Amino acid sequence: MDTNVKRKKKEAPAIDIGQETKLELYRMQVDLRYCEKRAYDLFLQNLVKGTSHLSLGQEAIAAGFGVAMRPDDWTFCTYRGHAHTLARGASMSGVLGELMGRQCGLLGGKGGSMHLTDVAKGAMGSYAIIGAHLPVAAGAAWSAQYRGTEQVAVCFFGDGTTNIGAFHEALNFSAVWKLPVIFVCENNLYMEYTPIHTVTAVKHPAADRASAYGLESIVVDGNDADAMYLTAMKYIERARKGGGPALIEAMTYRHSGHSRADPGKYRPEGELDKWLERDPLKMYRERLLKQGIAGATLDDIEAESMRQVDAATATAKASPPPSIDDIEKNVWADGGSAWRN
Amino acid sequence: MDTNVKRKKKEAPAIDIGQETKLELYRMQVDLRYCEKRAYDLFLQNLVKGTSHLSLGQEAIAAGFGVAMRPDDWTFCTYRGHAHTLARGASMSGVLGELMGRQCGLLGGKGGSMHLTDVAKGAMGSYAIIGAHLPVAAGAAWSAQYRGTEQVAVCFFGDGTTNIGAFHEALNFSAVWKLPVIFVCENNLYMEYTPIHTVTAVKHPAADRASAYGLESIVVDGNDADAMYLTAMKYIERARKGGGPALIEAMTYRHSGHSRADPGKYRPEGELDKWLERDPLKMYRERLLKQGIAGATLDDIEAESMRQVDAATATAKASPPPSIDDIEKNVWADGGSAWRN
Amino acid sequence: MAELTYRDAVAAGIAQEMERDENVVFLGEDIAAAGGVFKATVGLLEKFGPKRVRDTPISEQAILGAAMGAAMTGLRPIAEIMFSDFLAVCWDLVANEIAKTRYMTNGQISLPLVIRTANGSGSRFGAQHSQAVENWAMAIPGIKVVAPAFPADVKGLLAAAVRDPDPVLFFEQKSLYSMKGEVPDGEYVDELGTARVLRRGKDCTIVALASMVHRALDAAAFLEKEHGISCTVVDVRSLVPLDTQTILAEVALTGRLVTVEENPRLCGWGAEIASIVADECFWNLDGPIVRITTPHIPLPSADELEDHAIPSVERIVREIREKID
Amino acid sequence: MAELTYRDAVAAGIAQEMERDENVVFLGEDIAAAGGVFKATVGLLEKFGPKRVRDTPISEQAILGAAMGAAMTGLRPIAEIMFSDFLAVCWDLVANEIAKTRYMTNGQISLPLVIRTANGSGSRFGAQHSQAVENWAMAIPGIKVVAPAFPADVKGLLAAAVRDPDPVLFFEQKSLYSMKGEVPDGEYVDELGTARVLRRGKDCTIVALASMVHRALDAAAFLEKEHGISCTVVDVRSLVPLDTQTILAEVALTGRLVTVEENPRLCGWGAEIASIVADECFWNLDGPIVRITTPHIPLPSADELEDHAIPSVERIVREIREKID
Ligand SMILES: Cc1ncc(C[n+]2csc(CCOP(=O)(O)OP(=O)(O)O)c2C)c(N)n1
Ligand SMILES: Cc1ncc(C[n+]2csc(CCOP(=O)(O)OP(=O)(O)O)c2C)c(N)n1
Ligand SMILES: [Mg+2]
Ligand SMILES: [Mg+2]
Repeated sequence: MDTNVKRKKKEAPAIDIGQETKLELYRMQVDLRYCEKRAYDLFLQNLVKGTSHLSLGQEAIAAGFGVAMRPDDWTFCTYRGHAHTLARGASMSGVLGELMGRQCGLLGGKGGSMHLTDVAKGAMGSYAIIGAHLPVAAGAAWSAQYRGTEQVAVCFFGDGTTNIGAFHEALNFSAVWKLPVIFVCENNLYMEYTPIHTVTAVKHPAADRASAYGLESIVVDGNDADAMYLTAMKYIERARKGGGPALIEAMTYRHSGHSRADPGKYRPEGELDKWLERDPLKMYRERLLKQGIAGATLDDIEAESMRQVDAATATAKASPPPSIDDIEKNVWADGGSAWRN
Repeated sequence: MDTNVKRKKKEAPAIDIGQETKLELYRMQVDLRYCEKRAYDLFLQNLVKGTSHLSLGQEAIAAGFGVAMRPDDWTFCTYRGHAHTLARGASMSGVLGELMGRQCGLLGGKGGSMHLTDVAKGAMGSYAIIGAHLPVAAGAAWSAQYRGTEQVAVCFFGDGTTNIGAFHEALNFSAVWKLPVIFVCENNLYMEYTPIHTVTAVKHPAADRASAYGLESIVVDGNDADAMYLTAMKYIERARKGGGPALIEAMTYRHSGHSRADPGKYRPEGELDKWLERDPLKMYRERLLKQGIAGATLDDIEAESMRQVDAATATAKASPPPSIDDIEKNVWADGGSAWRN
Repeated sequence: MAELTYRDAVAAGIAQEMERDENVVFLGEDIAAAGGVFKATVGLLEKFGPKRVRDTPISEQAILGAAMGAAMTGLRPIAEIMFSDFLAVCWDLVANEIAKTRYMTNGQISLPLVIRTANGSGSRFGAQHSQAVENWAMAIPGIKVVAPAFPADVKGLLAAAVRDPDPVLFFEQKSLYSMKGEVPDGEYVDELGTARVLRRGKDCTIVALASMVHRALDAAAFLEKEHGISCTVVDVRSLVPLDTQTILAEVALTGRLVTVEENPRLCGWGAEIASIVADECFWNLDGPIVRITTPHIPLPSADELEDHAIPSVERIVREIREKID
Repeated sequence: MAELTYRDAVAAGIAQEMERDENVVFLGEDIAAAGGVFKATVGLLEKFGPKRVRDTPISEQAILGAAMGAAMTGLRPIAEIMFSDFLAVCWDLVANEIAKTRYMTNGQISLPLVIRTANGSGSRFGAQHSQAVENWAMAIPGIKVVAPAFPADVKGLLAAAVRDPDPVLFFEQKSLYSMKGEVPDGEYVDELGTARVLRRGKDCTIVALASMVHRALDAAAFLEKEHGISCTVVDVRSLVPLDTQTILAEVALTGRLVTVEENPRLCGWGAEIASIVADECFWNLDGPIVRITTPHIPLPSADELEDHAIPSVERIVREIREKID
């Protein structure tokens, strides 16, 4: 991990978050990891069609927020959104089924891996055009503010997204209206194949721009689930109480390529290895053991997670492809797609 | 003028810019003022059709840059661009003629007041969609950089423009590519009718965002022609030598409404009066007199300017409206508009 | 019935819906304190307060994104994009997000929102402030498209748009803002997707939209009086949903179709209607389908040029005389 | 003649022009070091260096703005917009700036630039990465629009686009990138605005573009062999300028027109061609004009759904049998 960022990195405060929360954070990271690995396996078996964008290595961010959020809060994320959607409680079979284009998929096979959504769980969509969902998240936050519900919108996006116009508009808009929205930049050092530092005028693409919106500059270790959880709690609760938006930059790394087609050859030798040492799961497991949690407890969590992933895989595999009749459904609220009489 | 900005305002360094330049700055401000006033008169006579956006009160910015720029440098400006176009040497009859929709207009009546352009003079266009011309100016600067011509692109826009996406993209892009482009925000405190501070998360919409692009924060008194000229010289020459872009915020005020339809009633009582005291022309005239320049010299400049405006008005009035045959011309480089055979 | 301008009918329609449903909110540039640059929303801030009627920064993507996010979480926002030309700076939100989200999420997300925008020519504002871009919108699956020609339709269709559970792009015609007409008092809600037959003739069916409806009516009156050519005039009102049945029926009666479009020629809405008629009504056609459009050029600003570019009553008369007689 | 993929023909066309003219520069996201996400620009960075082949931030407005500013000051930029769906985020630059500037400035500003973009379906990428939006472009006056179906045309038309003094939007079909075909060696430049007749028949004229050309050819072969229906197939190649003469002549010969479009139905390019034929070729028509298009829906991602949405060989065969026979 880039050592220069320590300057700004908020160290996880020495608050004891309690064993229950810790186990919850571990469980969630394991779920996200195992399910994502399964997605990769299914892709190798040619069962995942289209594209898919894994977030292996980035689980601590999704988990930290997933545990911190209230059930009625809202998540907005990108094509790299499997983990964020699962972290809100969407079913694994719904996610894997969608990747495989099956009826049991969250979107019935219509949306595909880049658009995972589970409104009932507060997962308000995955957006595949860079930047577009930032203003949308602001809009949801506006609605919470308007109705006084104390709901918060959390919006995840990548480092590369900080250079597109919609980022700027959404940040200013949210700051001026003091909206309860948390913008979380997952800085994994790369756009698709291009290192972010080669195309960005500042070192920290998000944090170094916070002041342009009157916001605090926040860099956090995105591979540390405790740090992510505490950061999430702090700014979500502040937003809930009317304190306005936050922009958080979480430093992390993706273990695999940008998308299924990408072997990630553009990365300098040794970089991945360095980051594998900082694998969020590995680090968190070690920490919990050091804190005296029994290995067997963690083993159980892992085994249970694997069982769930297996069951979800079976469900998804057994699910039929969408029916051709579905094609014309749900363009409009009346359930159909008629544009003429 | 907002006194809090003094904190950052670069005071005009005590460099003697020489009498010739001073008279040139005065002459140019007078030309811009008189021609703009004439535009207003012609509008009252119902001779200017469509819309028009006067920059009465903002002349020191256009003049400062106009005098500082090399003839082969490029100007990009907005619908509020009469002054900037004239400041590059475009003919008054060309400008007034265009406002009146006459053949002698810079664009033969095709573009109208919001699109004044005089490529031969380096006035590379006036753009009427907020933000769009910032990346275009960056592109011209890229071309200068690529060909090693040491030309500089100067791009003018308003305070309101800093909240649109294209602003952000252009600034980052220019900074990363170290392009010879100067972005000049004319902060006249208002968008159309809405005060900029009500819709912007920071106090200085441009300067407070410079650091987001690794740039210096620069606020300058936009009603002081000397300050504008010196600032322009400094950053243009730096850009010319490969020092990259600058973002300059010039504090100013428009004496009239946003456009011809606007009486400006949304402005608090007394605000205009306060700014009329800081009228750039008035201030500059007084300064020159104090510095020992003869009143008669200034009177001559004014009289000559008025003669030119009168002559240009006569030319424009005498010019016929565009011929209907012109409608189909110049969509394509072959001079025509055929989209089919 | 009161006589209202097209402009005042906008404010009346919005006010009616805001009074009815407190989830209706309204945002845009200069729409609140200033009452809109076309003065079409004067009085709404005073009536409904700054919580419901909000001025925004110049951030069209944020405006539409905010409307979208609010709509999917229970509000019914009305967003103004000042000039329809500016839809280009937020086209992603319209075409890729708002229009597609219900379908992509298989119906999980509803977006009951309205985007109002001032469309079209006639003000000598030049190529970036005068476009008729209703055809851009019609080309996008998943968004409804409405363009009223009369003050009463403004109020009634705007109310219908606000109540509609789907996103609606509502084109107000700049050149009609000061037009006056009878508008029903009290609650008034029209129906989307319905065309209106404004006069019936036997020689040819003219299909028109927004400002072109008035020119078509004038042309039809002139043709009848001076040349004995009698025309049906259909006001399309809604491009999506499209009232194809009314159009096909009226073309079948006269055997001829003329469309009058303000959008530039290529891929205009008239082409779509022409293609439907040339397929489904072919055997009823007595002669070529004629499209009268603005030429396929950016719009010039000088009076003479702009007037010449947009289909005029004279041009409609001339083309119909040449091609239909 | 070498056999090249459609993908390699892109790089070959760009390389040919960059070698010829040092004012040709190339920019876009991931196009240089990575050779493009579709690997269509592999080798260009190595051959022409980082000054001429430049990776950009994810800033589509900046990319097109930069291309525009460079073009008006003497360069001939080629800009890549990775997926044509993303044109929506920079549509203002395309529709309001690049397309209109020559006209607005009465010819003062020339914009010799090319925007390349990957268009269309077939990759199961879903509604925001699979659109065929050539009709969006055709609707904008002031920009030329090209969409090749064969590797040779990719090289020849791309070269022509780079040399053209006007802005050109160049649609590369994603689903064709791996298709192979003969491509002339050495300098090869084709002509914009020319359609190509790929086979002649007597019963009906099929007009198609890009990927749909191949399906039209397969359908025509099948119809001839299995059903004795003989079709002309015209590859439009260029929507603007449009080779109307070739289309009208071919329709006149068969008396029937069928268009096959990948874009969603409303206001597709097929509607424009249908309207031209229904006007200028009406008396030669022996029956209704038929448009075969993707339905007017956002594109679904699952294999079965996507395949069913896009016009297939089977659907073309079926519709022609039903409607032309
Ligand atoms: C407007 C737009 N431009 C380009 C793309 C193509 N694209 C998809 S992902 C991506 C890289 C995004 O990088 P980042 O924001 O860092 O997110 P990460 O993939 O690293 O999570 C790009 C360029 C897109 N989807 N939308
Ligand atoms: C994208 C876009 N949105 C809105 C407008 C309408 N508009 C024209 S000028 C203006 C205000 C601009 O304010 P500012 O940037 O401060 O410039 P000023 O007019 O004060 O010089 C607005 C909102 C526009 N032309 N383009
Ligand atoms: Mg990244
Ligand atoms: Mg201003």
